Amino acid sequence: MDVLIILIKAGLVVFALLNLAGLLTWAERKQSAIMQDRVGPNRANIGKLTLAGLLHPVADGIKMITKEDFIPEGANRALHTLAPAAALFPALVVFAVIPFGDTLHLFGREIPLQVASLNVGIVYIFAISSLAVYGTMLAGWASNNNYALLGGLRASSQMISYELSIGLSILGILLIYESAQLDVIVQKQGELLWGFLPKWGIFLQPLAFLLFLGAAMAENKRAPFDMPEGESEIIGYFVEYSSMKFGMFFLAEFVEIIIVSGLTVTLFFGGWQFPYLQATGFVWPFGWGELALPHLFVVLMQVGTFAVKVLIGCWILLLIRWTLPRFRYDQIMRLGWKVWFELALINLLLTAIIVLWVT
Amino acid sequence: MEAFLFWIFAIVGVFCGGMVVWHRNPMGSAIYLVVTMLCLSGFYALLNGALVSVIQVLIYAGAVMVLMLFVIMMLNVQAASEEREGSLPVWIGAGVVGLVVLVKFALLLQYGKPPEAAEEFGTIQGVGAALFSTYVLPFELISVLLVVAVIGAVILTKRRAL
Amino acid sequence: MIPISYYLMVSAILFIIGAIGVLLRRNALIVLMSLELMLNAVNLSFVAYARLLNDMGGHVFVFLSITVAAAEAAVGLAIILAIYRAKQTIDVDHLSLMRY
Amino acid sequence: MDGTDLLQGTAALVPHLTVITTGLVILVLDLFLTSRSRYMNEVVGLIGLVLAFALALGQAGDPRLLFSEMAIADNLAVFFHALFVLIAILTLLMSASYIRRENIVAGEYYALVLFATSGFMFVASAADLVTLFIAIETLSISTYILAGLHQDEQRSQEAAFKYFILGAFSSAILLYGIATVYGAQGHTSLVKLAEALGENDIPTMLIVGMGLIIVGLGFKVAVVPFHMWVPDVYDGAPTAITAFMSAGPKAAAFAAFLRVFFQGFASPALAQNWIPIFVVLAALTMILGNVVAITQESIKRMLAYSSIAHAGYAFVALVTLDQLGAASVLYYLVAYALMSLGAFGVLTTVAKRGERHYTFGDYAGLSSTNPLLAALMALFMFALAGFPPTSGFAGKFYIFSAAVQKGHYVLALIGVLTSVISVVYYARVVMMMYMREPDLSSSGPYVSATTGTLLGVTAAGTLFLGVFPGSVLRLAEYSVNLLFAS
Repeated sequence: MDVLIILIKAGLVVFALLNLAGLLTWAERKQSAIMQDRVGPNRANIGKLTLAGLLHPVADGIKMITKEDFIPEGANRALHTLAPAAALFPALVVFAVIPFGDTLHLFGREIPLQVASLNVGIVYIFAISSLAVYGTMLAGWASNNNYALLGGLRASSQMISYELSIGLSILGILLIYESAQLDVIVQKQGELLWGFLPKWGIFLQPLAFLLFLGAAMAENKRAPFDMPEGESEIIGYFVEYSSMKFGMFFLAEFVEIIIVSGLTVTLFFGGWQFPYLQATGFVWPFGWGELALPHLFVVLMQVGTFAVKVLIGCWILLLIRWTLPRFRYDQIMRLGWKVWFELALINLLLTAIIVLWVT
Repeated sequence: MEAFLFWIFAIVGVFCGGMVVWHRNPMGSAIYLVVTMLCLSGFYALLNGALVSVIQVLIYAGAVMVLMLFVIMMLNVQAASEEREGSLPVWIGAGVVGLVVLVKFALLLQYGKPPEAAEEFGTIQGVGAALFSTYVLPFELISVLLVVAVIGAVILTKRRAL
Repeated sequence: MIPISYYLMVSAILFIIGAIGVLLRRNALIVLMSLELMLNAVNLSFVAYARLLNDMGGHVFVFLSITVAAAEAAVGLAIILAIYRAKQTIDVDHLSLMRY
Repeated sequence: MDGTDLLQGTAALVPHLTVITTGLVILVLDLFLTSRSRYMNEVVGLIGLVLAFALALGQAGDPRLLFSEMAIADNLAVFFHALFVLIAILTLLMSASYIRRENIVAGEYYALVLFATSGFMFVASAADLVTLFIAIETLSISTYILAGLHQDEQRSQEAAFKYFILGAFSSAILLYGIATVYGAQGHTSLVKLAEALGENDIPTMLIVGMGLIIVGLGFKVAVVPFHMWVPDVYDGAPTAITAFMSAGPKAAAFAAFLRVFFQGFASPALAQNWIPIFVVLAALTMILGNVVAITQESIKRMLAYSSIAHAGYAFVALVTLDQLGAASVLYYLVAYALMSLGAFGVLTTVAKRGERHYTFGDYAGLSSTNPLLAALMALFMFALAGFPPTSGFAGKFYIFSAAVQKGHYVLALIGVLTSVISVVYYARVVMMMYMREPDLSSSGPYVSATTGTLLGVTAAGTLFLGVFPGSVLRLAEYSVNLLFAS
């Protein structure tokens, strides 16, 4: 029974991730169209039904599946096939440790709304996301194409460089909440600072938030960090891919947006915490009284809060992607090693000193 | 369940370990080595070593092997040797010697089933407490080693202006 | 429950495979990978013993040995790169000094 | 473990920390030096090392366990620390003009020498197999890099590679041995090991682990049959580093042997398992090292094999497992470090820029072009061969008498016979220098002030140790006392 519940939760998470990723492709095109004063996708239809272009992701999916699957001559077939899977897999399993709600009491069972509560949660995230680089490296190498190889090298060195900053910036969070378990971290973000301010990560670790967001965007390889495969100008590591294999790279990119947003929300914006909402209902600050709410309603509200926060996060990421110009490659590397890394170190050091001083 | 996972990891791990040594192309070897490391990480998880299991993935699969792949890509050594390195009799001989050693070793091994694991066994707290109390000296000593490795990696690969 | 001996056996098998690789292979990169395989095998032993003894020490050793392995890999790759630049080969047989 | 423990531990490790800090200072300082002020590297290094030497001597006294029994501060450690710092000082003196001539990056070079030295020192003060392993790795990785620092020479990089592969291979075996001992005993403390193994049965797995540790450390000491890396690595590495490697890591590995086998595995029940192995290893090492050395055409390679042979002599003393044996190992290590550094010092000057002149022919007529240098080289050769009144004779005398006292007559006989064989190739160098006409087309070797100092110190030390052997031997006996206190 327990296994069944976990499987259901995992299935739901993967289902939500993949669908949201599909929707995001539409959102991105619409968003860019709005920002560039265009109409955006509006042609795909069933009869007269266009749904403001919402059918485009479906059409794209059909197109991807039915296209010719091409493997260039002299390429390593096995690795060429393995690469897209290696890119998509880490993106999908990272979400396993992100809690999307508090414990649900249903039919006398306690169901934590999280696929797996690991003691080593944060380290697990580091570990899995460090595997993401294999997809790009293998794709670049296995294509038997010099441009793809260079793209793969660019992409992987960028990812390796920013991985350090991600890790170091999260360590500050780990120090403050004294746990590496993500559900505990979110739990602790429900506490109040000075009686009214939620103890969200962004209030306690503002610098870490900026560093994390920047580094995570660089990990994601999207503008302004899209040197590895700038669509319009630079040939990237998956140039030799077509059909659904290309689709998997594409999907991985959008799933990663959701992951970045989800992690940011979980670590810095209180996860599923709604301000002042406790397990029993609202408890207002300054002794302004309480508002009791039924359990199911509270849980639904928490899950809803998490979903809304994640969606807002995704939207902001899209905005950034269409606003900022692209960095030059040497600028990316210099920023990563000479600014981001040092700032993250300083942040960690300061946090450690303050934590030691306070306790 | 544990037995099932153990045998899966054992068979896949040993097979891939063998392929690391047997494969002709460094890239292939590297991929097999990554799989072996993931299997070992699985073993660690079975042995209640949550932290080492994740660290194994993080450092070995995520950093060391990535570095290795990076160098393979940079050198771009295509399927290096056409014929098998070393003659077949040598390989078979080495295999036989290895097998004999293993059988001898197996006969010596008499460790039974493990006891119930302690409360904090293998968690971040457990490992951290040991690392920063009893083993703090080796831990600090490692930093010298890392400085040395950094110097070495930089100085050996730096192209000097002549 | 699987007896600890089984884990140790897997560890020994991997160690021997790695040792054979170090001694017989001629491609410097694969030799390096075989070395990593040997160190990995030792780590498995450490974790298995730690479970048997219910002692955290074994996990700490794994920690330290992983760090050592990473440092060794970095230095080894640097040396291989330097040799490749000078000779355009990483075949151990093509190195004049390399006769075991 | 609380704050005072930490402070006490740190205080006892001050010599190590001084060496490490000096290395870091040089590393940073080097960035600010111009080619004219480059000598500051050596100056800072020497100041730091002399300070470390003084601080190390100040640690003498009762044995203390530090950092939850991870390290130990006792007289044995003090003796080794002094030796290691001395080796580092002499290496610095040898390197000063050498690396300028060979165009080797100075800052990193000295920093690595110092980090390696700190590794030696931690080996000597290790009270736990884990500390021992990390320390051995620190010194090994430093020396791999140092061996490859001669970037204009491909042979140097190849030497680094070969050293690296076999060194890492042996480290893996050593680590497997440590894992097995850990599994058999439940801990890795050398101190507790000695106590626990007093009366009880010896688990078979412990013996397996011990065997693996012998192999792993055997590679580091380069006893036959684990010696195959030595000739090529010593040959390819920069000569100053070859000298450093023949003295430092070798002495450190012997320190490890003393710590592990004289302290940890010293109980009689265990000792009867490892002593026969040691006997065979020592015999093989002495025979092979000396016999193969005869056939060498390059003096550098000849000295490499001679270094293998000398490891064999020192190994003879290890089989005795008594006070005289341990003390004679210490004495021999000091003596060999001085002889070897001196001989390699001569080599660096004769080799000239580009390091091409290593054959016996290059030494033809050295007595007429540079009589003093030839005389010093002759002294070192006689010392290595074991003629009185040099330290080489006294060292061998102590070792063989320790072996005879314990009834290892065959081993002592092999030692004496191989010493006689060794005269052949050492005398060949002397004959070359004194009996042949010089090749007048090339200029004589240039000896810089620092190298001159080095040669003077090592020659004086070799003679002093030979004429007054008791002085150092008494110190050595005093240092090893505690190993046999119980």
